Amino acid sequence: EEARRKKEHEAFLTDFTFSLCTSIVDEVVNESVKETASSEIQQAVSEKAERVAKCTEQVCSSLVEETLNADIAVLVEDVLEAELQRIHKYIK
Amino acid sequence: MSKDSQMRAAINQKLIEMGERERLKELLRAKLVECGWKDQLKAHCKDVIREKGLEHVTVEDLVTEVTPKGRALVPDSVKKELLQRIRAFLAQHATL
Amino acid sequence: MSKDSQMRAAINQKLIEMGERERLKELLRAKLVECGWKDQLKAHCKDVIREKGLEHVTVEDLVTEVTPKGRALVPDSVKKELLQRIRAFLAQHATL
Repeated sequence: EEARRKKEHEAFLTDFTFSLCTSIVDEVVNESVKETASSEIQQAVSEKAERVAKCTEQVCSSLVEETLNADIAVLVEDVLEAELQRIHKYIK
Repeated sequence: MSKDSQMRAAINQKLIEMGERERLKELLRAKLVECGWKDQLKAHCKDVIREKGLEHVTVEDLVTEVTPKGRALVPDSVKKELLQRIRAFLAQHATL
Repeated sequence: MSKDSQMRAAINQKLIEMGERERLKELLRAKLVECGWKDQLKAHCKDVIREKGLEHVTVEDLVTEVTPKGRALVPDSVKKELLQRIRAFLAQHATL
């Protein structure tokens, strides 16, 4: 009877050990996955916000640059033209 | 409640009371970092976000997507170590 | 194409599609006149012509000469206003 009880208890412990192990693995995996998924999404959101901010600044700079290049060229032509006209008038 | 479930409940209760359950979880967490599981999980999350596009993924979607891989990636050696530690604890506290 | 250049292309595309890019350029031009940028740059051109002599100056020379000052003379407040306007536009119209 004693030997049978001991054997039964051992079988119970083996079974208990395995199920405890599985339940701890599941719990930790679930918690870690949730935590990692949430922090990865958060990180991706911040990275994207940073990228949008940086690229918006770059687009703005290139727009300013483009406008200035065009306008400076026109302005220079106008000034030179005006100066030439002035000289011509003066010579005349 | 059967005798087995009563015993299970009692041991579980003791494990919690003695802080052993938390220690086992801590051990597992540390092992998962150490063996690179956590990095693999991060990389997998990044892949899924990249594939689906950030605007089409919620935390819940991502959890559903990566959990099976997360489970599969836990190394057998880590599970074995956990089993050993549980066995040792139970052997040490044979009266439980 | 890098992520940055993709993003810049997407922003530009949106600005062009809705005619906002042209409106922003017009706004910038108006601001430059308003703040005296145009007058200052004209005066600078005249100074350079006077210094070098009209016969020694080509359009290209003069452009090269005055461009750095032209850039430097754009008030930060004008650049900021433009940036704000782009940000507001994107917030309202774009899913980037």
